[in-house]
Formats: sequence, C-alpha cells, structure tokens
Amino acid sequence: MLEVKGLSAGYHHLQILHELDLEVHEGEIVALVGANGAGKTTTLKTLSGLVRPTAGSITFGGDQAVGVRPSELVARGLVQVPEGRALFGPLTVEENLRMGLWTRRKEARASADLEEVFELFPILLERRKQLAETLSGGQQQMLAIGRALMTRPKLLMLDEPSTGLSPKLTWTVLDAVKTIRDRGVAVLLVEQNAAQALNLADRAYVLESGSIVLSGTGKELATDERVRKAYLGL
Amino acid sequence: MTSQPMVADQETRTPTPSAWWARLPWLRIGIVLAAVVAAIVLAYLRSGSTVVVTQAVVTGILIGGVYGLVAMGLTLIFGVLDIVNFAHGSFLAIALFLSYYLVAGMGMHPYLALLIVLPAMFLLGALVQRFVLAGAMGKPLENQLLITLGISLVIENSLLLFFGANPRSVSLPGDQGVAILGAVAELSRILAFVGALVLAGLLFLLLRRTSLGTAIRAVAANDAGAQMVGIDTRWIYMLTFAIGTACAGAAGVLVAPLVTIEPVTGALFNIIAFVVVVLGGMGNVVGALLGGLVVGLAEQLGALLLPGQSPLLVVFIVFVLVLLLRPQGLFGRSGS
Amino acid sequence: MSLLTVEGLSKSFKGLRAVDDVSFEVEQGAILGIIGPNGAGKTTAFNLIAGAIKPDAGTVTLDGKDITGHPPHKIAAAGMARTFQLMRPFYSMDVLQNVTVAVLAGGASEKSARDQAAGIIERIGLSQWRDSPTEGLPTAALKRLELARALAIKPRVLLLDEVLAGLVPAEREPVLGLLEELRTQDGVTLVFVEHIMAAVMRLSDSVLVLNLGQVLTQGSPQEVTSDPRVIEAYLGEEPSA
Amino acid sequence: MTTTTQPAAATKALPKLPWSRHLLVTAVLAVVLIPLPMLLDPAAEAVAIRVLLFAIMSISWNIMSGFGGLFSFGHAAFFGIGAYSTAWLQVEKGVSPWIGMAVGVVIAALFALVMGVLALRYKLKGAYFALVTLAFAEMLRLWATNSDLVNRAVGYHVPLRPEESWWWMQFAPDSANYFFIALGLMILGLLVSILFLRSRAGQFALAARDDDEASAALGIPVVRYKVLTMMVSAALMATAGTLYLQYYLFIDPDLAFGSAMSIQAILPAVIGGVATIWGPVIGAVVLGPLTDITATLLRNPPPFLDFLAGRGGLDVVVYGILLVIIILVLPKGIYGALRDRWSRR
Repeated sequence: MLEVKGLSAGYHHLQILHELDLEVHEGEIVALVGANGAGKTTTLKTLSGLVRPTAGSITFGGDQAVGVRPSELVARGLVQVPEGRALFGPLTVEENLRMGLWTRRKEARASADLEEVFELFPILLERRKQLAETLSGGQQQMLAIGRALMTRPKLLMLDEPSTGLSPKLTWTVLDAVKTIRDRGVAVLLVEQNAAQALNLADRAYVLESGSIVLSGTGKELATDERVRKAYLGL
Repeated sequence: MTSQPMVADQETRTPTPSAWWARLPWLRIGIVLAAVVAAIVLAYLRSGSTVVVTQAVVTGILIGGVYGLVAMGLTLIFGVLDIVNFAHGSFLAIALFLSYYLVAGMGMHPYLALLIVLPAMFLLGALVQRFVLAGAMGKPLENQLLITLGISLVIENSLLLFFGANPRSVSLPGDQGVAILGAVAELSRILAFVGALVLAGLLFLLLRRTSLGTAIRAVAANDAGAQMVGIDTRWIYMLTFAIGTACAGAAGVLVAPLVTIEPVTGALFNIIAFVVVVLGGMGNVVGALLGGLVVGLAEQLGALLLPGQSPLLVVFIVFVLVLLLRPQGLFGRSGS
Repeated sequence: MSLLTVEGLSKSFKGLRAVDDVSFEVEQGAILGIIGPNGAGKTTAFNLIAGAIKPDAGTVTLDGKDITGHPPHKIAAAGMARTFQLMRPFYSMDVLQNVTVAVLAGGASEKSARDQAAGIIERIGLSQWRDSPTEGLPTAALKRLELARALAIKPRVLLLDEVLAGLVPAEREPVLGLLEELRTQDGVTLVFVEHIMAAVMRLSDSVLVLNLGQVLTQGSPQEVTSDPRVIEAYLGEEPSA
Repeated sequence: MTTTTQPAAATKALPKLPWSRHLLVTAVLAVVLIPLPMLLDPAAEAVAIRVLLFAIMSISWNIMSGFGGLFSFGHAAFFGIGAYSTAWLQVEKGVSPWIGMAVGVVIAALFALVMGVLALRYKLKGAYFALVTLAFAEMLRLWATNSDLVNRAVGYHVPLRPEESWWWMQFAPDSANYFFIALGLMILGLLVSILFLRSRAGQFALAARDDDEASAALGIPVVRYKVLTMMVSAALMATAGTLYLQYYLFIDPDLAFGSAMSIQAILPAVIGGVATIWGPVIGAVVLGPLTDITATLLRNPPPFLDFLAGRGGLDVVVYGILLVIIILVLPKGIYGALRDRWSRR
C-alpha cells in the first residue's frame, strides 16, 4: 500500500536520508527503528508531505504521493502522529478529536467514530471537556492517536509514541496499536524503544545514518546482535 | 532535536471541567480592575467632579467596545497567520469612506450600510491575503511587516488621491444625547457600542461553536497538527484574514457617525488597535475585547489625569509599561 | 581539584524534571562523554552549564570559580566554549568571517584576527570551504565550523553537543582524530554529548549516563556499556508477560 | 557529499576585504557629486537634496535595523530629537544649529540607550520590539504636541536671517551650500556605516543579529553591542533632523515625530537592499525624485487622470506599490539582487 523507492531528503543544506527503500502492506505493523539522529523523524515527515524529497518516489495506494499537500494526503488516508504530538493545546479533548473529522465533516455517520476512540481510550471520554494541554503525557499520546484515527486512516504513522512515557503506559499505547491494526489499519511505527517495537511489529527496518541497514520480521530483528550494535555500538 | 513533552507523566490529576470562562485569569483581571478603579478615584481627586468622571467612564467604555472589535480582527489575524498587520486601520478607513458614500451619496441608513460593507470588506480581505500576503507567508517577520505597511500606504494614499483630504462626516438620523448612569452619550455612540458587542459576540460564537471556528483555533494552536488532520491551512489563512478585515470594516461603519472621516482616521485606529492587542495578549480574542475597554477608559481618564496632554499619551504609557513588564499581555495565559 | 565541577544541577519545565540532581566532575585534560536516550536531559544539562538557561538548583564551578547562572557570554569569557547540536553559523558571513568574529570575541587584535582565523580553519580541515558562504555548506563542514568557532576563543573546557550527528561514518573519523589531538596537544578538557557509541567508547576517559533527567551511572566506557541498566534504557524494557 | 577534506586548497591567500573598496567608492562619490549643483537647475537641486536627506535617514535606519537586526518603526523619534534640539536651542536660546546638531546627536543617542536597555533587557523581539520603537516615537509626538516647552502643535519656524551664514547654517533657498552640507552628512553617514561594520563592535553586532545565542556562547555581550548599534544609528538620524530643519526652516510635532518620517527612513533601505552599504543610497536615488515626478504628472494630468488634478498622495501610493513588489519579487532589494547576479557569474 505504501511503497518508497530511493528516497533522499534533508533540510536546506543537510542531507539526512540516503536512498531509502521501504514498503508497508495492508494490515501489518511495520517498525522503523534506529538511534537518535538516524533520520527516523525525517522519514516520516517526508512521507507525510512536510519535507520534500530531493530524490526518489513515494506511492500510496498506487498513487504518486510526492508533492501532494499534507492535508490532501490525510484525505487519502495517509496520516501521521508526529513526535511532540502536535495537539491543539488550547482546545478541549473533544474538540481535538472532532477536528479529526475535518476531511469527512459532511459525512453523516462520522461522529460515531468518536465512540470508537473512547472505547479504545476510555480515559479520553472521562476528560473530554478538558484542555489538551492539561493532559498528562500518556493521555496526550492517546489523544494524538485518537485524533488521527478520527480521520479514518488507511496507514497510520506513529513517531516515537513512547517518548516521555513510563514503561507501563508505553505498553498501554502499544497495545492500542495492536488493536488498531486488528481493526484493519496498517501501522508504521517509528521507535527508539527498539525491543518493544520489534516485538510488536510484523516486519521491521533498522535505520542508521539515513540508510536502511537491516530488515526482516520483527521477531528476527528483536534477537539480532546487529540491532544491539546499531544502538550501542558494541 | 528532542522535543519536550508538554506535561509530566502523572496519572493522578483530577479532571477539571473547563468552560472558557473558568480559564480566564481572574487574578489579573482583578488587578486590572483595581487599577481602573484607582484611576477613577485619582481622576475624581484631580477633577473634583463626579459628573466629569462619570462622563469619562461612560464615554470610555462605549468607545472601548469599538476598539475591542477593531482589535479582535487584528489579534485574530496575528494568532492564526502570525502577521502583524499594519494595514488593519487602513481597511477601517476604506469602510469609513464606503459608508460615507452609501449614506451621503445613496441615502442609505448608516447601519444598513453594514449589509454592504461587511461582505465587501470580507471579500477585499480574502483577495489581499490570497494575492499579496500569501506570497510572504512563512517569510521573516520584517517582510510581512513591510508588506502590510506597503498595503496601508497604498490604501491610505489612494483614499487621499481619490477623495482628497477634506474631512467628511456621516450623520445618524435622530441622533441625540441619551442619559445613562448619570452621564450623557449620543445615541450613535451607544449603538456603536452595542453593535460592536453583538458582532464580537457573533465572532466569539463562530470561533467557539462552529467546526470552522474550531478549525481556525486549531490552526492558531498548531498549524502542523492542523495539516495532519487534513485541514488545508492556506484556506484557513485566507478566511481568517477576511474575517479580521470584516471586523475592521464593521467597526468602520459603526464609528462612521462618531468620527471625522479622513484618510488618516484609519491610522489612529490602527495604533490604538495595536495597543489593545498587546494589552489583551497577541492572538487572544477575548483579551482584545477587555483590552479595548481598558484602552477606552485609559484614554478618557487619562485626559482627566494629565490635563493639557493628549489623552493618547496615557494610552501609550500604559502600552509601553505592558510591553516591557508583560509582553504576553494583561490577559494572556501565564508562562511561555 | 577538578577543572569543572557540577553539583546537584536541577531544572524543571512545567513540572517535568528535565535535569534532576545531576553531579559530576571533570579533571583538567580529561574527556567526559555523556550519553542517554532521547529526552534524557543531555542538551538541557549543557544549556544549564553554559548559562543559556538558569538552573533551579545546584552549582557549576569552573576552576574553583562559581559560575552558576552567569550569563553565557561571561561563562564563555571564563574559558568555557560550546557547540550547538543544530549548527548555528552566522548565516550572513562566510566561513572565514565566522571564525574571525570568534577570534575577535576571544580578545585577539583586529589586525591579527583574520590570520589567526585562517590558521584555525586550516587546522580544523575547513580550508576547502574557507571563503564559502555558510549557506549551502554540507553538514560535515558546518559541524567543523561549530568546532572551529568554539576553539577560536581558546577555551579551557569545550562542551560539544553531538558533533558527529548527521555525519556518515567516513566523515566521523577525522573529527575524532581532531578531538583527540585537541586534548593531547592543546590540553583542552572535553565534555561531549554523543549518540554514536563507537565514538564515545573511543574518546572518553569516563562516561556519564543520563536517563529521565537523572544520572543512571558513571564509569569507564567498558563498565557503562556492559551495565544492564544502560542496555535497558537504550533498548527498552522487555515485556515481563 | 565529500567525506574528507582536500588539502589542495590549503594555503590560498586571504581574500581582500571589501572595506577599502567601499571607502574608495565613497571618496569617488564625494568628488563626483561636489560639482553637481553647477549642473542642476534649482528644482533639480531641491530633488538632489531630498535624495541626500532620504539617504542619510535610511543609512541610519539600516545600521540599526539592517545590520543590527533591530526593526525600528519609530526612527522619527531620533529625527525629531535632532530637529527639535536644534530648533529649540536656536529659537529660544540663540544657539547655532551646528551646536544644536551636536546636542541633538547626544540626546538621540541617550534616548536610544534608554530605549535599547529597556527593550532588550526585557528581551523584546520582532514585532514587539518594532511596536516599542513606534510607541516611543508616538509618545514624543504627543508630548511635543501638548508641551509649552516646545511650542505645542505650532512647532518652530527658524527665524530668517538677513544674510547667508555658515555659522547659522542658513543660505539663499537655491544656495548650493545646502547641497554641500547634505552631501557631507551623507558621506559621513556612509563612513560611519563602513567603519562601524569594519570595527570589532560592528562585527559583534552582525554576529549578534545572525544568532544571539551563538554569539553569547563565544563571549560576546550581545545586549551591549545591540544597544551600541542603536546609539550609532540614532546619532546619525538626529543629524538628518537638523538638516531638514535648516533646509525647510520649519518643524512641527507631526512632521518631526510622525510615522511618515519613520517610513521615509525605512523605504529607501528596503527598496535598495537592507543590510547592504549601498542599498539605502540606491533606494534614495529611486525614491527621491518620485514625489516630483508624480506631482508634475498630477499638475498636468493626462486626460484619463483628469479627475486627479491637483491631488496629493500619488507618490506615496507608488512608494507603497514599489514596497510590496520589491518584498515579493526582490526581497534583497535592488542592490542585493544585482550583487547576487554578479557574484553568481
């Protein structure tokens, strides 16, 4: 469903990604792991149209996705939950979620989706009238994922959902990722928390200095010595 | 760069219901109120006349409402587009001349002119944003300042070129003094105040209660986030600028019977609107309305406190103090 | 006595303890590496030491002199230079001018500043780009420029924030060699934040590991990388169930 | 991306610095322009003086806002201080305008010091800083308008003297001496900018503009050099105030402190090229004659513009349009764009 070939990208004079190839198929969780500064976030930003690639191609659902505005990609079902979450802080939880309906605001059954999100993250229902910026880190992460789900994504891209969360909360969030996959949404998960991400993922890529150095099933990589090396340089 | 999570990971917080009024900084509003009361007392001590002070307070509040409306448009534009719009007052001047021609030239009732001026200014704002400002979005602040400065020069001097510098006026049929709270105010002044409050209320409802308004606030809060839920931010920018311009236009119609209509009238409102916006906190729409009242009062009471000086001097003193001590505004949220 | 002593350094942002009671010492001429996962507080710690932000608590002592909370330009004048993780060249100037300004800031005369700057540029291996505008320079050159500028003020302590990030492996080697040379030839004391473990292993006399704002452990590179807590902090906790 | 440095280019000679070239051009400009009054009729000479006045003001603005990166929207404050100091000392105390100019320079610099310390101490940036400068100028305007000390809204007429006098800086209306004084001040302004930029202080100011945190990390006391830049700029602007007063023989609060004057200081630099030595001069040459061209046009308008006969404002409309176009199309200004084209070749 998502196919990336020879992708290179960077910011003004700084090339960060070097000829990246990766794919995500329907119904799978793909993890992209790597150390800090390896280019994970840049990869996601490029995929969601925020950074223009300098070379290479991205196709989503068979259609060209390079040069398409981010808002249009969202309408097509390619949705990112960015690092830092990009929530609307001064808006309430419910307003944040309802904004996820923007591209489908004329559809009749759209607000039923709200119930599904609340079912996935009951805490959000409890806090629906609260401002997003007053939520705890974990709740904010749930809200960010919930808001993205409201757009009815075909592929959900999560950038470091575990950042700043306690291990217990990380598992709550990653459990939800599984549920989301089971509801038929493909997931591209970017994590520095490698062990957890690899255990969860169907397939995974290891990114180092802007290039993919390893790929395989999540289980394979989870026990791979080379992954440890990529992280700790041992 | 690693981003800081917005808050600590505590799961023990109790949910607090938070209607918008519960989030207003009541303590600071209290301090501002106390300052206003102190100014009133001082003004009374200096002038020695209750009537004079009451008159000043009533006049100040009435005109303050209009200032608030002008500033709401400006602050909305700043909050969403991140542009300090130096042309805001010029748009108000266009509205003044438009209503002059609708009233004096075509015999329209001064307030009916709203029906034409409001959509016309909305459209003008949209066009200016789309065809002039859009090219400078995301450019350094100086460029945007200078572009809006250029627009204001063009507008103000085109008005001068086409209409000349002769002052004009619009009169409201049946305008007369009305006694309120022991003071006298012209009917047109009262109606301008009421009109400004109604329009401010409508704008507030638009922002709070409609999904379009929520989208505007969402773009103001986090435009990257807005793109990620599929909002086309370019469209929101255009719309917001149009709404802001329409606010200036509406204010122009409302004050037309109160002011002498000249090309430079807009500049005066522009400068006052800046003061109000900073007072209220840049981007804070409710703050702008409160700030308008504060400036209206400061202007009127200032005339009593510093007799012989321009009433605007006090406004500027307040402005500079606020900029230096609390640049995020009197009613802005604390921190950041 | 240590050249740089940090004691009980703490800083919170909106209730989040970004740096929490961090203490360490660095001897004259030593190299200290600081590692830790994302959000561990490394850059914040740097900013606190260099004066860019004021700590809530704790002290920073440079050569016996308390510099806690001093403004950054005073700390720089006291002999501590830093580089920025995201390169921050003076964008309107070319490479030579960038370094010349730094040499001037270090107190050199206007006459000799340019020659000194050219000398530093050559030593850092930037000669190829000496007269190029900073706009459009490759990352590797910008990273070196950061280093050249910091060296131009003749610091006794150099704080390096991820000088290797964004460099491909082949570009790292010469920078590492340069850093080693700085210690051996110039006696500069280095404190560096780095993610690239091979570099940390090779350079550091001692490694400080931060996690969630706190010191997880400190020790020799070998000790630290074999510490299970460190591996866990980096690779994440295995699920217990 | 290259992976290693190439030692090939190792020991190139250091490139020449532009300062001596700038100074040379300045000298040539002075020499070339001195005989100009002989070639010009009185009307053209008036335009030339306006161009020089624009240039001085804009060179000043450019020092603070271009090189210093501190966007000033209230440069009229310094202009007005210069004009008013001169006028007050001359009219009320019978002091020569040359001394008035010196006093104006000092007061303007002190005013900039106070404003700079306040604004930068509280870390105001961008729009907030610009609004502070605007507010300070407006406060001066309002104060002058209502203060008996400086003759309220009436302002000052410089008393006419029976004979020409260098000491009183007063000559026959078409005297070339005004031109020479204006030229001298502009050359002075250019020298100030060039020498300031060449100095340690100027280099620190540029560094602080580009990145104040990185500058501070090198030991540069950022606020000190920013305030110094403001003071240099203010001092130069004050001389323009004196020149204006002595040439037009009249000043009032709106002229001296009004935002129109601030805008006239901004426009030439922006159109010519912000943060370049020559941008303000080029911009002044472009803008200076516009007022006369448009005035001529409207005095005898072509038929389709008949209804505009005798109206004012067209010049500023053109300024405004130029400003918008330049920002959108040539954000580096005329000189900046030309320089880029040359260096690309």
